Amino acid sequence: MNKHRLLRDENQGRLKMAGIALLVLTLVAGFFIHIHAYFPGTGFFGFQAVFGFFACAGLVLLTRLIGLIIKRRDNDHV
Amino acid sequence: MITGHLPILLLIMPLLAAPLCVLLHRDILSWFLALLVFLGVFAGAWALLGSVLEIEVWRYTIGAWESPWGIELYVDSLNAFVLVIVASIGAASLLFARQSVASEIAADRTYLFYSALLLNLTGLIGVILTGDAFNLFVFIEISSLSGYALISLGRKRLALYAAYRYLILGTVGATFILIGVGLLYVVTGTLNLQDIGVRIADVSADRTLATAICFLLIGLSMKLALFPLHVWLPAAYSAAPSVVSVFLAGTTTKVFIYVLIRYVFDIFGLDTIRGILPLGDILVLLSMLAILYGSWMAIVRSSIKSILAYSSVAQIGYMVLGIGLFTRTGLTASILHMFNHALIKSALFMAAACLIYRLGTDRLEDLRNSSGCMPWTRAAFVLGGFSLIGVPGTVGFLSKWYLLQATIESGNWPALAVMIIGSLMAVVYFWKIVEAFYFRQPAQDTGEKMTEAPLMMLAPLWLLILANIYFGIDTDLTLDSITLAVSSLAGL
Amino acid sequence: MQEFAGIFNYLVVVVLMMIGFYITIANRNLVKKLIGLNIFQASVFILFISMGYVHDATAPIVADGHTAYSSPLPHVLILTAIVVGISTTAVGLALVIRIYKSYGSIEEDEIIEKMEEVE
Amino acid sequence: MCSLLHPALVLIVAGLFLPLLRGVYRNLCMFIAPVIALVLVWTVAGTVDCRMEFMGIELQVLHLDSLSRLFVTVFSIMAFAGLLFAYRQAGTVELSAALVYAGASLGVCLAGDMITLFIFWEIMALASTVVIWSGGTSASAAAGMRYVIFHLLGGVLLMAGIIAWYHDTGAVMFSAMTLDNMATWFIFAGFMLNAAAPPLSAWLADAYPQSSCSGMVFLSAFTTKTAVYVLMRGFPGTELLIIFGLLMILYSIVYALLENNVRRMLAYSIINQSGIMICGIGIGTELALNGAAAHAFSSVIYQALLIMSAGSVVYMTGKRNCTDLGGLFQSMPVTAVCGIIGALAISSFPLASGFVSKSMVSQAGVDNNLFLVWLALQAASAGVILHAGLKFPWLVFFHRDSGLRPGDPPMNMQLAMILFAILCLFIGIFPGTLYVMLPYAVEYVPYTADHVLAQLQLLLFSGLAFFLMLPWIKANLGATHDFDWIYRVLLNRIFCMLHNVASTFVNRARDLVITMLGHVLRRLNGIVLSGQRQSLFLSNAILLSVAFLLIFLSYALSA
Repeated sequence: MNKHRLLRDENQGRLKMAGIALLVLTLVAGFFIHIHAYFPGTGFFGFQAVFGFFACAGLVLLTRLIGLIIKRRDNDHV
Repeated sequence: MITGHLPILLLIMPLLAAPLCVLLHRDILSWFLALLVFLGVFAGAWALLGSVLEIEVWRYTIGAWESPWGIELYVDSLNAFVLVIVASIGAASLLFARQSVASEIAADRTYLFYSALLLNLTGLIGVILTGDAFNLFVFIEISSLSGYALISLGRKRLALYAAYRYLILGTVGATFILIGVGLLYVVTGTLNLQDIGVRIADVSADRTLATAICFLLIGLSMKLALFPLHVWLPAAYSAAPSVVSVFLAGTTTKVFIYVLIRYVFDIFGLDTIRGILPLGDILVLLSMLAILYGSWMAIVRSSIKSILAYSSVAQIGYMVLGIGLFTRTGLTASILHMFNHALIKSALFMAAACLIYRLGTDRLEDLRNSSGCMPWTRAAFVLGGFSLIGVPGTVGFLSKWYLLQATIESGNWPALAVMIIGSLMAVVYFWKIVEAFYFRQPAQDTGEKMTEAPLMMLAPLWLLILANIYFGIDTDLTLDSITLAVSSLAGL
Repeated sequence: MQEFAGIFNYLVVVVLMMIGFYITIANRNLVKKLIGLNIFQASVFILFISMGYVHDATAPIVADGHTAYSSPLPHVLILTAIVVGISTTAVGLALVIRIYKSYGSIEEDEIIEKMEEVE
Repeated sequence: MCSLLHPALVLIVAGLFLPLLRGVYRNLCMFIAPVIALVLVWTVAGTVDCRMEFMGIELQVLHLDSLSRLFVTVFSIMAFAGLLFAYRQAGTVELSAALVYAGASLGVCLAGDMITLFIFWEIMALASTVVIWSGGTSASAAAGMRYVIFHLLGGVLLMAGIIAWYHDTGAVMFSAMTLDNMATWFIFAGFMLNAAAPPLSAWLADAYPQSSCSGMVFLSAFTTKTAVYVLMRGFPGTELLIIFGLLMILYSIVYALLENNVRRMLAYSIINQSGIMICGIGIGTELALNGAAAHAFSSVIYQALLIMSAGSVVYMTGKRNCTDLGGLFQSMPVTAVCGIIGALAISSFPLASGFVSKSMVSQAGVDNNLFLVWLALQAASAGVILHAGLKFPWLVFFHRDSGLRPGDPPMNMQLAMILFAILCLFIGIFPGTLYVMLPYAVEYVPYTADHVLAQLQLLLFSGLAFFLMLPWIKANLGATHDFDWIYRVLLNRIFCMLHNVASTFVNRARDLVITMLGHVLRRLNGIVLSGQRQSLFLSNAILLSVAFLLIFLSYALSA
């Protein structure tokens, strides 16, 4: 059975490149479109990007910690 | 004029019919006679309520001896309302009785069964209507003695032991009441209830009066199955023949709650009582325990009638709670719940009786094996259960509303908390039954499909269920009579 | 001494009441329980009768030489109460017979042992 | 009497009659009811009031204004699409209950007084329980039980509050309240329970995933959103709500991240979205309330879309854990596309409905100078990526190929999903259509170049973080303890312990009483009754002695 187009190795690489290009594009666009700073300290270049990234990373880490306490066996709910 | 003698007629009809039943001797004839009498009492009770709502009080003197020397029947909106409860439940259970009784009691004894049932009704009507303290005791014993006999007719031999226990405790309770009446007579020199009420105001609170009141209250509490004096009730209700459970659950305890209300608010008066003991606090405390204990035991039990019986212990707690608050709203709630609970419990016991009629058992375990059959009975049970847990649109909601209002008004937070917990516990035990009805796979497929209960049983069952809904929406009739009754009682 | 005579009946009532009550609740034999119940009720009858008694009084029939009459009402009531008590005993004994037939015993602990379900 | 047929009754009656109908009549009855409700509320202009009397209290059973019209609209649409999704797979009981459930939620939104509100509130609780029970497994029966107890607890709290309010003020009309007395606190607690605010939140994730694939679609829409509606009417601008809202957002993200079961994860995302609305209500300005209302409208739709998509996957594969799924986009293209549109909407991607509604709430935070609220809402946007926004579509439809090749679900399910996907995009592209329905006039413009760019940066870099940390996220997947542990495990243990202690105590007390009574008698008259200490008739002894005790006590008091 043929692999789906999106799953072939050569296309996987291209998808990754496209994704990275998109990220760069949104960052670069920040040079041309001024993002309004609603609160002091949030107006520097790429604030939203940095905030998004670190908020997520922080949440994952936090979850990791909490998960150590509250996790239980997989089918406890059933 | 026959209407002029309505109160005594109501009393005499079943009293005369009871021996007549024995003479008739044929089961179908005795049933028919009993049914006629019960329907007659039903019609008479409504007529009585109608006339009492207009003239307020009807004092019927027997043998033209003026009270307080003669014995009188005393009817006001309070006991006319209670009489309507008893008569309605009685009529419904008699309509229902024929097939259920035929399946549970030997054919050569059914006429005795109906005779005893008629005597029981006589006793209850007597308790409700009489205006004489000693007659009250006699009527209590008439209804109790026939009650013991009725309970002992249950299918299992447990019924015999339950009836015996009930007899011992019931007699002790009745004797307590007798002691109380005797001591009251010592203090006031009269046995006419209204007269006692008048004279008691002149009596300074002395020991004899206090003792009289205590004996009376404890005797009544035992009769109305207030926790912790309830021990006779669960076994008696769950072991009795199905029809007896239907009838007793809707009537007996309500009648004794009526007597309690009559004594506390009308005869003793709150001032006298307050001078003697903190009755309100005691009643509230006991009823809170009753709610918690009854609900808890209902959760633990595993057959429908037993669950319903313990639920009755809890529901009696709600009624007494309303009384114990000593407020207008509380008393309204209590009387309203008497009416509503009679409708609810009798309907539920009827549904249980239908199941027993077809399946021969009411154990939850066995019900699971027969899920899917008897849809009308089960639907009726679910609707009745909704009423029990107080879903809007049913009478149970009104009870819950007024009881909550009464507790909030009097700022009794522990009682409020207990009511909230109790209503959740009701959901749990009700759900246990529903789960057995609908949500369990049969352990083994017996192959045979159970048919629905016969129409003669389903019709009265659904009649009561519809009454549950009707009186939950149209509140005029019940609330009007109750408001009148409450405002006629002294001390509030 | 006069004082004591006045309350002697009531003392008897209390003692009888407690004895009857104790037998009713503590005895395991169903018939003896009924006997206890009867003693208990008898004590109440005595209570009523004593209440109606007035020292040096006579029955309430107007006659010369008597100024004090005792109330007949309690005595009349007790007649009714005795009837009620007898009925209760009769029903109770009938139940005991039925219990003996189906359980084969009138000892409470044996009955409970044989009970199918305690619910 | 009333000039308008009550829309709630239309749905409830249709639901009750449904089991009696067959074939085409059944379908007609089912689909026409929500349409009638929709027509009813849009053919009358302005506000409508209907009054009637119950228990001697004057009730306003119908009060239609712009806010209630908005909620009635979205609930009717929801009922229609949900039925479309469900009608061939679900049993009659479930469909019937769903119609009653939808009808009751309309009733809540149209209630002008609190008694009417409460009545519909209870019907909603019962009908939704039946929907959960229709899951048909023993797990759903048990979960339904816990659910109904929780909701009836909320109901009793609400009822107590209403009664206290009636007692204090003599009125039952439903209007804005402040949290300054017991009555309003009780009402507030009742509302918050339905809004799934912690610590009263565990019922949601516990019960919803146990319903059937179609049942959860209905469940996701009505209960929490009616709670949002009543909070909006009853407690606008209550600052406590901001704290609750933020708590809900954070709590649900953490739990959704830990969750492996697809439907449980989406259940937590319901709490997450409700948190945003509750924040908006807490801020309480016109813009914030508009935002909360708009967000409720759009979130009902995308939430249902996501759950339909996940339900289709579970329905077709029979698997419900993320780790068992993957690569399904190849054989379920429609489901995948619809799921992705839903995910875009929930993460408020520009051009999808979430963007135009959620940003109103953020903007309200900015206008009120609430820096932390704004920051938390931004973080919430980013956090959504971690569950519904990216984790759900990525792990289910892409990622590692699970080898499963189920087809798309039956046509009616696809149609329902497509309908909602189109609605999500339509609202996102033409926000004006939503804005005209809002209770207050809208001046807010969502599509400015800098806002779009800011949102894109935020979301795309959150996505980057997601992909970089994917191994860590997957390591966390599993079942977790929630507040339900308290009542499922702890309370159970406590009850067992109490039961044991109490029964031992009662037995001891009985023995003691019997012995004591014996002693008393011996002293009284010297009669020795031996060997009768342990009667089996003990229960009577204790109560009779209580009786005597009371008598002696009263004697002492009166002396």
